Amino acid sequence: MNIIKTLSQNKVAMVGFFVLAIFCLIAAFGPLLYDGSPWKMVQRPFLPPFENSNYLLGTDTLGRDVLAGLIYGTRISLLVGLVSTLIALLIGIPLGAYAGYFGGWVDELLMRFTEIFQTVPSFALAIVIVAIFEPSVYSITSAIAIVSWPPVARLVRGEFMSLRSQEYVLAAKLNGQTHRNIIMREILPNSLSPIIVLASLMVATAILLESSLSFLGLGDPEIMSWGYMIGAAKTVVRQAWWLSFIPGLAIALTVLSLNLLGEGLNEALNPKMSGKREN
Amino acid sequence: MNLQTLLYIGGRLIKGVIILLIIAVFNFFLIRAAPGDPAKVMAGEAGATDEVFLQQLREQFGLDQPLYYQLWVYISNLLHFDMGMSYRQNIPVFDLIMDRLPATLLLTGTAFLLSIALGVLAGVIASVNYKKWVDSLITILSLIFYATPLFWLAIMASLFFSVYLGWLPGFGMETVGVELSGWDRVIDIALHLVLPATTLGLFFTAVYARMTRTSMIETSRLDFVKTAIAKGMTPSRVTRKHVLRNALLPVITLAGIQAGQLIGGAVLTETVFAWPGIGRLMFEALFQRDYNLLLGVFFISSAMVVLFNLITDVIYCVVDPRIELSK
Amino acid sequence: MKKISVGASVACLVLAANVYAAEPKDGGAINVVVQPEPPSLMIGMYSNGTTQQVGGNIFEGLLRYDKELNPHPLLAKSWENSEDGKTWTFHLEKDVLWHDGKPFTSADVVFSVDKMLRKTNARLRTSLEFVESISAPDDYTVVFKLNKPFGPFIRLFEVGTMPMYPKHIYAGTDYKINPANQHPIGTGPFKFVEWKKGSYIHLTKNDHYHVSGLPHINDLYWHVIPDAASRAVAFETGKIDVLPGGSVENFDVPRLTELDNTCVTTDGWEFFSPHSLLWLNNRQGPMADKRFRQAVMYAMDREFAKNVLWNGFGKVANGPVGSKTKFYDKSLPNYEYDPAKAKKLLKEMGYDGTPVRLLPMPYGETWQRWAEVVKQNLEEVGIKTKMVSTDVAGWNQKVADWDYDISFTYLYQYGDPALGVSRNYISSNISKGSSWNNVEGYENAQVDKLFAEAAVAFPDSKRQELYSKVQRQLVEDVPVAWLMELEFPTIYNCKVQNLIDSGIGINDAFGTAWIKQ
Amino acid sequence: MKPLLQVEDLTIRLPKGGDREFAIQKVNYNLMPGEILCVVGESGSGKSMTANAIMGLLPKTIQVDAGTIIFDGVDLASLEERRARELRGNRISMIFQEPMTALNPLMRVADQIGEVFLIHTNMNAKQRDERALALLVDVGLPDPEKMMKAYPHQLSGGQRQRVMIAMALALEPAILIADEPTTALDVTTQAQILKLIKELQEKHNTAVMFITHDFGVVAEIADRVVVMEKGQMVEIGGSDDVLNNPQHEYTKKLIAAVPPLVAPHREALLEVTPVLTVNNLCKTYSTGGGWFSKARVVKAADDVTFTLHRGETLGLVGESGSGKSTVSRCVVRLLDSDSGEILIGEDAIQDLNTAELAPYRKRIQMVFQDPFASLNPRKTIGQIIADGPIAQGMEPAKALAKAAELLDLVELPRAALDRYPHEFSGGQRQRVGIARALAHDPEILVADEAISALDVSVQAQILDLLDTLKVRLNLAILFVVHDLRVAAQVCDRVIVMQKGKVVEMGVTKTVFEAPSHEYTKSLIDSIPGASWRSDLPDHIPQEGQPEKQPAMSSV
Repeated sequence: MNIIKTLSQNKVAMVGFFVLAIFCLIAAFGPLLYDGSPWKMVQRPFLPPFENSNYLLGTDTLGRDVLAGLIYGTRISLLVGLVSTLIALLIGIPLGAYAGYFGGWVDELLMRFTEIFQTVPSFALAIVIVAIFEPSVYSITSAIAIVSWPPVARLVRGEFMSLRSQEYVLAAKLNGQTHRNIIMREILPNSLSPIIVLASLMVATAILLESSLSFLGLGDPEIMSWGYMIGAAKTVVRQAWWLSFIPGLAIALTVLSLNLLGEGLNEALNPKMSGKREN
Repeated sequence: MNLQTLLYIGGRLIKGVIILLIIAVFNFFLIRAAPGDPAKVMAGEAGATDEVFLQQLREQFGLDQPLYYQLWVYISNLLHFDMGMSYRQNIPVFDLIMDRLPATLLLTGTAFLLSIALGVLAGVIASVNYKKWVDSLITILSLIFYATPLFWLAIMASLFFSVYLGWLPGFGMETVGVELSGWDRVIDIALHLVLPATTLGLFFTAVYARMTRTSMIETSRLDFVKTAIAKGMTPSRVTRKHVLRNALLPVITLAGIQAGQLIGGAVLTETVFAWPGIGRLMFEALFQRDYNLLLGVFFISSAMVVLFNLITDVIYCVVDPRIELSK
Repeated sequence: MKKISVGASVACLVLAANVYAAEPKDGGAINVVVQPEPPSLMIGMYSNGTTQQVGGNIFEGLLRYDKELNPHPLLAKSWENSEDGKTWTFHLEKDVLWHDGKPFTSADVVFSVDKMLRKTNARLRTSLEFVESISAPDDYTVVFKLNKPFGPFIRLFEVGTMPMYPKHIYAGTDYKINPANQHPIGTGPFKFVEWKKGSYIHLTKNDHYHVSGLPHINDLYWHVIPDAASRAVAFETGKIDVLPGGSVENFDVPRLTELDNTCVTTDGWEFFSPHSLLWLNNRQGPMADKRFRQAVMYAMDREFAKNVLWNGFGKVANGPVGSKTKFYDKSLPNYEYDPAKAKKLLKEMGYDGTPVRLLPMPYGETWQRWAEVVKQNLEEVGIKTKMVSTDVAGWNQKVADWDYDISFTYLYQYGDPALGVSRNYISSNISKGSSWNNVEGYENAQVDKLFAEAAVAFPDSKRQELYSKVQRQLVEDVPVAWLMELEFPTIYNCKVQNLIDSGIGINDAFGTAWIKQ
Repeated sequence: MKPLLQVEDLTIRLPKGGDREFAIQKVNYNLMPGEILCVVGESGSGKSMTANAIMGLLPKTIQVDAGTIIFDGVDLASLEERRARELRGNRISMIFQEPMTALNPLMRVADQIGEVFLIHTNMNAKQRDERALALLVDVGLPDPEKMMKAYPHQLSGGQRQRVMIAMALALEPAILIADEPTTALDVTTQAQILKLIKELQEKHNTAVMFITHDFGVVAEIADRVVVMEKGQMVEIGGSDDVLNNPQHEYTKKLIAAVPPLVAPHREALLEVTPVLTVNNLCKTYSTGGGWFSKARVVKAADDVTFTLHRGETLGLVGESGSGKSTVSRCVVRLLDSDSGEILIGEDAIQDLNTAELAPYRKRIQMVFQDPFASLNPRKTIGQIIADGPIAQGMEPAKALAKAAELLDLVELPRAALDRYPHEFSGGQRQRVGIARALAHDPEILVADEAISALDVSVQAQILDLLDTLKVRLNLAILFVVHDLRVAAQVCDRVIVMQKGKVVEMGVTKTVFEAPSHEYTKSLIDSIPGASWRSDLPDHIPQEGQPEKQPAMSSV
């Protein structure tokens, strides 16, 4: 079961992969190659796209270069998406692993804890957290992470519960392996695939969340992000639709490609397309 | 329902209450961590101010008390179903929320049912035409709706249908100024409901569609489906009587989770469409540091989640004889 | 005794306001946007902009003010001032009824000013310190005795500052939580009907209004629409007739004003003449240096802001007093946009590049954009600027606790420097905890002295002289960086006639407005 | 007499990339009215293909390539779907291997049976229920009224299979196809179901196509036999001929691999040194038990006592739920017993904590049932075997070297060391499992159903291997097994368990020839084809040539 191979045969997933790759490249090198600050007022406001070759995508409400904004935005959107997902995994995996592996009261305790976070409406919670710790990349990222780890924990828990009674795990016990070893080397590697799939979708959700927050005016004012661009353009959507359309498109594309990739991974990693579902 | 089931539900409710209390405490501290003294906010809004005025306000809100005492007061009030007064509006929080809750329930409820109906339908159609073009179409569409930011969709929708076409009202919950009653009113509200409910629903429709599809395909590979075919049934009957019902089980679970989340999750839609729901109430309360109100909204929406989870479990056990609630 | 002014009737004022207009018609309803939803309609208790807008049509003050800020009769039909300017006598309109049918008398006036407002209206409280006593010799006469001839006294009677409350409802109660606050009772042209929280406020015609023939409108709906775009949509789809100033994002204004059958006016803000400025925290960092503050003035392209962000409405401010406010000095020098000069000044003072925090005003898109523009301007002359983001609550907190370097704000001037300007510069007004006094921490004994004298100087010619002096001094010191005299265009459906006819605009507009069929 | 069903030159092609081109190729056989035709073969022999083709159960990707299936003059292979449907469940019906999953969990029994009438007849609801009830009586289900309303999960495996049969025979079909209908059942239940099928078949004179891998079953019920190997039909004939006088090599090998039901005579051990002693072991499970519901308690091990000696193979036999697995897992401390003691040598280990247990882990090791689940798919064979010793403190290099030797010992190529489990067949994996267990040089080997997941021919090889190893390493083996034929062959002594209790214990020969306990008797009587191959003496299967080298696809 060579994942890369199976995946590379899945055209749709590959499309997603390449789109994503392009965005990543832009995020990595765009700002270096494309000079011009996204904040500098360079041209008359509301310059439509494809009119001025210097500012291909036109200018925004203050006459700032949209393309520049888009390029810088790519970086931050992806960064927020990835980092928050990473944090969520760092919280969710251990919790789920311990709950699922040891079961009993450990499980009870950890799951109640998780339940609390699942009970508070997540978007509302995110809003409050960001508002309270003042909008900044850090607060936004952590807020997103905080509201998105519970599904990870539940998924991992489920995986561990089903895997811990697998015979090769029992064998490892009989070998006198330590719990740590069993968790890290026997069970975790075998529960990775659904986690990877979930993660890819989480990044997508995170990017959406970030944009939603910025849309509500809870973005980091120091940083040009797609969400900010839409938020800033929402009031002028009537006279300059492209200002919200372009970043909106960017978001949709990224999220879409992430989902395609996720789907692909899912089919590659568990061929019976056993759609793992949380709790 | 036998006694055991009732006992189980009772147990679940008790657990739920405990969780809610923990959440209440958690929120209490979370919100108190916010910079910005509510008294100052109100003072700020009230133009020029001075210490005397601030002190008045603080006393009025009991903010001059030490924190642990405030917590104690809050929780004990909560246990008497008293959520306190809204700082800003001098009205009991409970009234404010109950004022808004119906609107939210109407919006989210409609969106919810809409999305389930559409989503499941789409999912079934897709799975029946597995790997055919219909399938790909539905999959792609649902992916797209899943990927587009909700608020963006909302703005576009209100622009297009309300402004350019002028077919539907673009904001509010009912036409104000004209006194409507009976069916006229219902229809009026229904019209106002269309745009927000659809935009909110579309996202979840996508989710359910994908979920149902996967689930259907998995189920159709199970043994009892073979049995059904061996009985000589038509494919459509196999799908309806055997595959669908079993495939819906995971969908129910998911639906349960989201039903709860929807209550607090409609902030964006409510904002764009000026829908007078509690999502917005919370948003406003947050920026006015109307602690009691904010806590209230959180509490209610969390309670909703607990409730919905329980309902889901009950439904689940009704649909699936294998599940006994006592387990 | 000589009468200083004798009131014409309000009706005259109306005619004066629109001689050209056709004969007013009765009837119809007007839909207005109210943004944000007010916390309460108790004007004078809450001075939120929207509380004023709605409440001003329910409650009334003794006087009204035209666009030149001259007083006109309302609840008081006439008044006179003694030679020494220390005694003011007001003669009230007879047979004025509260919305609950009870008669309005001098007792209500005394109660409102002496008891209730002293407690509830912080801003008025400071001015009332000049008032020695308030007495009611008979049911329709009220006498104010001042300890000094307080110049701006005659401008205190606007409804937002000194509304009349019904004594028979509030006397002896806790004003803040009196149930009547949810169902206000005033003497105004409109009566409160219902307030659907989060949705709309409904007022209806007061049939027993004391000015004969008014109001023309039957119903008044104030709609709560939280999203700016939706508000614009609402106006376009005809759901909304009036967009009060500042209720749509400025970026929408040009488009909306171009819609046919749409009228726009910037009138109706004269009394407040909102004055936007940057608070520079004089206490700390580079802001402590006058040259730095001047550099900031030179660095900012305020014309750009005016044209791009405010659609050319308003006027670049060149001093502490707004041009529409009394005792404004036209001859003041102006700080032109001159980055080079700014750089030079910074060099002189040896600015070491210490970054300064910029606190935008959390009042929506325009202000956010403006902050971004200023940030860009400052950085272009080499001032490291870090944008701090915050919500209303955080903003108030930070400013009130002096935890900022540069912060946006705007202040009402209330028609007279003694009411709206001095509070922002006199050292006696430095007190932590409020976000509306001298928060920049500017201290200048001479300025204090000048303001103090000017407030009580008599007659006006004397005041003018003193105020000119103090304005020059301030413009030299730049305690704060003045931005613009804001003008908030009111956009409305042209069928609405005679909408704005006073210096407080929308706040008491609808009593005289009418709809052309 | 003219055949009811004629399969002629039937060829079914597998999709590209399969391990062979055809699922079945040029299969020819007839099904006579009222006969039971057994289609025998190992997994992957394509024995079910024909049946699936008949019932239209072939996956979309697999199509009939050539040949015909003639039934009543029509060719089912090419018959249009609508007409074919009219036959299914009506003239031809089918029952499946997994009673647990073959019924719709959300539908009452009555409705599932009723459905057949609903589709093929125009009975009204009342009539349908009556017929359904009658059928439930026919298939001998207890308390039929109650059964009608029951949901599948409330029935035992055997009962479900009866329901399936009732459903299949509802319209008295001409042909009943039974695809491994008893494989998933316990031996006693199996006997009953076989009996039932035979009865009904005689009663209604139905022709039965019975697909199985178990020659015992064949011997029990078959009139004629078809033997399949890798999609080829290698032999066909009357059951007696095929069973007792097989012509084709493959058939011979298969039959030889079936352990005869006579325990060979075994020399008693010279000196008896107890290596494992279990005294009064008790273990109860409590399932459920929420806040308010009270848990139901199952006694999985009830006062179990026995001793295992060096060099001895002790069989632990019983049906599912008898508690044999529980006991074995308590013994290796994968489960904690409630009471009683477990001694390795002289030392009681039942209460030791993980650390204290470590030294004993080396001495007692386990071989698991499922060769696919018992190896970590993410590790190389080398790691899998070496992990144990490393965990016990041996340095990696040495451990790996040892792993290599162990591979020799279990007759696998050393090349396997850095291959991954999925590259090996079931039998090979089981060898790896054994090697892993031996890596600790244990004294005791617990084999938990170690061969039940394997095909007969492979079973034989693994049993051989275990036997050789036992002798060479002088191991003591606790052999948990449900297949009494196997037990009879490999065990010195056997313990028979029922519902957690030890009902009989003794020397294998004695137990099999003169069972003292009723339950033991019934078990032995239930063994299918008990009469067949009960006379071959001391014939331990040897012919089975070792499996071919690792196939690069997972089987």
